[in-house]
Amino acid sequence: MTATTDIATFIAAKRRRSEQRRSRIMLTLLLSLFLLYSFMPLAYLVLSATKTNGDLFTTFGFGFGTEFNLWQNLRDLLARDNGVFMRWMFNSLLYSTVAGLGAAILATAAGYALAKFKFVGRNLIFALVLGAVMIPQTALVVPTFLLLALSGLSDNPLGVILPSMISPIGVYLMRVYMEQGLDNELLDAARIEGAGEFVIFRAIVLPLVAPGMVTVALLSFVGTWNNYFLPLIVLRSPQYQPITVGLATWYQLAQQGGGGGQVLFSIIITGALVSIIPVIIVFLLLQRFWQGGLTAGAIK
Amino acid sequence: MTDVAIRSLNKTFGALEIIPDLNLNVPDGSFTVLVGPSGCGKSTLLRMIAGLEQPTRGSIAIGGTDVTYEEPSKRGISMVFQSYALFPHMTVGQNIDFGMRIAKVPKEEREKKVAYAAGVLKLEKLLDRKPSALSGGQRQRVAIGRSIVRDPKVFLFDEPLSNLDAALRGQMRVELAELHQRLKATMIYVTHDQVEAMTLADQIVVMNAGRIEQIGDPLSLYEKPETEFVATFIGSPKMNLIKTADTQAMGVATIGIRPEHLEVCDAGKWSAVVRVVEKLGNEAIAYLDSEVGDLTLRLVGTPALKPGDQLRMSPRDGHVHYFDQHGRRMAGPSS
Amino acid sequence: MVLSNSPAAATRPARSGGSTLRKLAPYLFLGPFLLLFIAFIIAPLVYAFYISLYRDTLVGGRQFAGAASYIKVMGDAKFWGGVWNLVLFGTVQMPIMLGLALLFAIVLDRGQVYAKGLFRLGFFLPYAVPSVIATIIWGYLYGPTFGPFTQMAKAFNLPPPDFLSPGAMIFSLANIVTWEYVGYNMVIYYAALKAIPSDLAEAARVEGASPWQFARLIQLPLLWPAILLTIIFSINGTLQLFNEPYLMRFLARNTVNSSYTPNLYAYSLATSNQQYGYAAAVSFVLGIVIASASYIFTLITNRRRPEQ
Amino acid sequence: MTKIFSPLGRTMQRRDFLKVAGASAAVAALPAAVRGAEPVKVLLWSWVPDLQLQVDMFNAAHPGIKIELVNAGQGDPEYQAVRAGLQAGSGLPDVVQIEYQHLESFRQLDAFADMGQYANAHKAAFPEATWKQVAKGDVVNAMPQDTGPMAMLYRKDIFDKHGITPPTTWAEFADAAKKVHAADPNVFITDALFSSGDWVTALLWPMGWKPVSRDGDKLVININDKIAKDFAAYWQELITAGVIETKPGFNNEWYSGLDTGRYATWLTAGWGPVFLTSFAKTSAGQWRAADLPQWDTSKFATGNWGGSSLAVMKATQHLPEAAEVAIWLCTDPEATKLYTTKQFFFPCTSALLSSPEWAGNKMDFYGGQAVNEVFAKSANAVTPFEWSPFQSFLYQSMSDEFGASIGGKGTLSDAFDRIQDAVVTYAKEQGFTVA
Repeated sequence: MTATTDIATFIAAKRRRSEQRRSRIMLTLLLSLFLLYSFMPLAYLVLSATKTNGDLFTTFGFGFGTEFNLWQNLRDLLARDNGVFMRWMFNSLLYSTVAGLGAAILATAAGYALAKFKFVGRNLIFALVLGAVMIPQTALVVPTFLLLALSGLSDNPLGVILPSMISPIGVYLMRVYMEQGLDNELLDAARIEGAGEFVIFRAIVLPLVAPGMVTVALLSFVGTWNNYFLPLIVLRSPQYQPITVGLATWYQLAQQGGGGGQVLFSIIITGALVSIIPVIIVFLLLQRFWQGGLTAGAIK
Repeated sequence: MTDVAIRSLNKTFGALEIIPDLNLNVPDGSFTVLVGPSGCGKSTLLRMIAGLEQPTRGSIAIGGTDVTYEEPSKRGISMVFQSYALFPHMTVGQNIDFGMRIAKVPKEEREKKVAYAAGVLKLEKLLDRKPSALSGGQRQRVAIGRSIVRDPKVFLFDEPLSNLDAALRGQMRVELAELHQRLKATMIYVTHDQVEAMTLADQIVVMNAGRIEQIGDPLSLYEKPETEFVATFIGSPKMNLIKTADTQAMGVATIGIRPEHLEVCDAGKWSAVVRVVEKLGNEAIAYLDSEVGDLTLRLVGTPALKPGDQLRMSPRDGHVHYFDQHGRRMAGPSS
Repeated sequence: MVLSNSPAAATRPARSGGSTLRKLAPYLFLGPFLLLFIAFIIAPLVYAFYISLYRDTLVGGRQFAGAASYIKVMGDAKFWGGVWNLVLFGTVQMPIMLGLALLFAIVLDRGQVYAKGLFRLGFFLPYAVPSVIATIIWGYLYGPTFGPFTQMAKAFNLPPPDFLSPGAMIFSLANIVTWEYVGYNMVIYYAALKAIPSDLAEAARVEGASPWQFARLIQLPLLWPAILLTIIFSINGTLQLFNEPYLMRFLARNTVNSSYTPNLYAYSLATSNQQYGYAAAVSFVLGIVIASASYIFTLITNRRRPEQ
Repeated sequence: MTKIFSPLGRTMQRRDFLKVAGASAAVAALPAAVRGAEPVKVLLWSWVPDLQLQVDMFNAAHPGIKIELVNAGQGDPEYQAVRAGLQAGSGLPDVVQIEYQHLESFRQLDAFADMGQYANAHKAAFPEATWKQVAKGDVVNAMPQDTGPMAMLYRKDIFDKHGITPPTTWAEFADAAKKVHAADPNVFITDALFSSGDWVTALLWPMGWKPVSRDGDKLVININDKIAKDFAAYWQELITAGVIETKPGFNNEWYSGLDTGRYATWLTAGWGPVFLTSFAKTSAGQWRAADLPQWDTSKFATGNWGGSSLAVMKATQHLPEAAEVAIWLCTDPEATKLYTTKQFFFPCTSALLSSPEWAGNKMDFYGGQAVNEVFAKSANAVTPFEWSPFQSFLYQSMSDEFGASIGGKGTLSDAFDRIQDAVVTYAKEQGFTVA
């Protein structure tokens, strides 16, 4: 090899590296633009939570107000309607956690049955479960409400929690997850060892599909936390309502003519900010589970 | 007496008959290998013996007791799976211990048995590891260890070596043979690899399409294959099958000659051209185009053959197998 | 019941209890889920279908109406107007949302950017914001007189944008939904991309494929099941749009009327109008529209599916 | 001292009440045996903020009755719960808060009990128009809790700046609208809340509009009559001229618009003055109240926007007690006065409307004007009005169709025609005979 080709290679390599760096910077810039877009409403929320009602609409949206009012807003928020906000947060947390855990367990058991057993009606049940994804919310919520009213379950948290524990998509994910990731021979081995079906489920299946379960639990947790329509219709007492319905009620209260209207913007904004913090924490803590579990469902 | 007796066994999946009607005796203390191509029903048969599948008809008796509908764990069997089926979230020790824990065996006894199995299989240092931290051979031994502690009357093996590399497979074969000699237990072993069958078995059951083609010891299968299928399935390279007008005139549908039973000589019966030669050192395999079709030829040592060479050959006397048009063995040409 | 259906049952000896339990096991595992599924999905559906056959009237109460409600939906301009709004919405919003999600997933998967983790999390974060709150926030941002965008436009002497006008509303709603779900879809794609063996990328590079060719010829086809999944989810989500327009109504009643989306329409039928039967029929027809849209889409794309 | 005649025949004086209230804790602690029996529980659904104050007062004063207060949602959500309860035949309260415009809808569902035997004695305590909202002859379904007579709040500074005197007629209002907008294109005389059916109704009300009325068994639907068309033409001219805004009210934009001088007036109801003070911080002191502009200066007439009543459900097992709850909460001098100071309700008893303490209250926010006097005057000038038996649907149609016309689909007049058609169709579907 001669010196000149050496230099040529060196220059070419350098050029390629600098090209790569340039494309890296360009792509980073592109994504940064979208990141700006993703963060913008959240930034607005944070900034607005520090403002008084008056500043909220008279000062620039992406700047601070004339005074820093965050702590006062928080105090107002927590004091409003005898501290019902914390009650809403607690309700959301309770409903979402129970629904998340319940959905994960139910979907795992059901997915296990569908993935690992042959039985009469298996395909019919699976088709029904998948078909359920297509049903519009209103098709169910209005009759659910009427049925709950008939059965005395309306304005009962169970009317929200129990339906939220049904996760057709969770059943689908767990079925796929187990078909791919759970070796039949493990179950056979356990049977040979004398384990009963429920021991196998508890001692072998559950530990092995835990990552998938976490994903389903997360999906249901977030789904329940974000749910608005179902609790809106099922729960009417403020002490049972979750944060979405509660905040939307305040929001509507602030938009209501005819007397009884109230100006609650700072409180709503501050409440919105506080209410998304738990979910964001859950996201940050359990972020890696999103990937593992979702892959199983997406690739098939 | 822990023989296994299978009577009129039938297994049907929907409209598909996997095993039409099967009778088999596995003698006490034997190492019986079920061998056959994939899909021949051998694994289904093994799983029915284990109790993991239910037969559609027929019965299975282990040690004289009808266990056809008995729970797997109550049949006195153990099973080693193709994938080893080690519980990934448990340590080696916990894996071996699992069945005894389920059966609520007292703790001291469990510990003693785990220690014993670990000793036999040289697993002492691995007891606290998770399966993912083991090599293929080690996993295999753990699976066997889990089998041993059950004190089974019958060991079942479902292609246990197919996930190992060639060298390890050879080594594990020897270990399994030693295990059999030590435990003197009845073993039923499923494989599609005829080499494993030949080396391990004292009784081979060749299966094809859910039927038993032939039962016998390795040598008799090799030397006296009852069917064309067995003839080609047992032995490597495969037996040459020749269909010519000559043989058909004799009332023989096919004649079979093992590659080592073809003799090269200038006065040979058939002429052929060498296509490929594989030289293995101690022997050489030559693939030929001949006037009676493709032939395989096995030669001792390193013969000076190369592609394109012309040669003639004939079958060695007394080593020709005759099959009728149903593929069944014939004593010899009928006329 | 399962056992006796089997033709061979009569010939079998008595079975042990354990064996029966194993036969029952799948039903026991499915049981809890099925129980809730039947109670909260099948039963309401059946009940909804039942009431859809009746007409609730203020005078005379509930009367059997047969298929009258369904026939009425077929010619109901409000219902189909809502569907049309969402078809417009979907044709704009879905390709943008899924396209961006796919682009970001591929870029992040290749790792040709700085601060990958920040982007991945940052894009995903809006999904943590309930749509109710997202709509409230964006509603403030959209303010045509005092919203921050208007403030900025005024500062630069530009004509202020009116996000709430009839022409712009569908895009403003599309923007909220896009903001919420780009990251979610991106994560699905990203996970699917991670599942593609890395030696494929190496093989493609050896074959001389450019990154763009690799994306188009290798990644896209392998990603297709995931893409199909997200599209079907999006079709579902789009046709069921409710929270965003429901809350946006408070800001723009002139634009978002009570039948702006079919779900909104069904809701106001059941609440303001007290036409429960008709609301149920509307929901059923919407369900059929969604199922057909998903099915037709699957058919079309399966035929044109990129070669694998 | 005002005496209150309760349906239970108990007469209580204010002083007595105060004594009892002071000892409320002690009363609550009294064992049931002392009172002879368990108190009758009356379930009350209401969304009035801090109503528990009045409820506690009631419970203290009535050892035999115990109100259980539940907030079942504001407006529509509560009504849906009531409708569901009516359908299911269970889960209903004894007393329920209902806005006036929805009383007729629930009467149509036969939801209310007739508490006339207890309530008619209080007829004289309310202005006639208010009483007519809750009573049909001697049949009384509800007690008026608060009302919203219409008047006009305006920015004195803006009017002064452009040399405008507060309009007393709609013609003057239109002139002022043009003048103020011409003087400053960033100022509109008002934001006309056409997407709010109740606001439009409140303005059509004094004109004698009878959208849906009963004629025996028949329903007479005259939504797009001459009155409506005149009204539509008037506002359409202002809209076309671009001198008013027609954005939805009660959102952040609108609040800011009122506070920052974008709108020079707010045509509002009795609850408006205090409500305005809660958000219009920068414009405090600049606001004044004036009478609602008139079509015909010869007879002063206004309408009502908002307010609600406490109705007794037919399903109640305790009609006398439920009636006592509704009556007491709406007539007790202390309780009703508390509405004006704690909940900032616009009062509906004649006593409060004429009380110097309330009516003469001079507020700094209004430059020391006693704005309540303006609204009290309006309260006594509210003309009778008849609500439709499906007011939710009517409001929704109004909201949808006015919204569409503001959004460019035809004129307001066309919108009235479309509403007429929709309502006629709906009424027939609902089994009414439409005259």
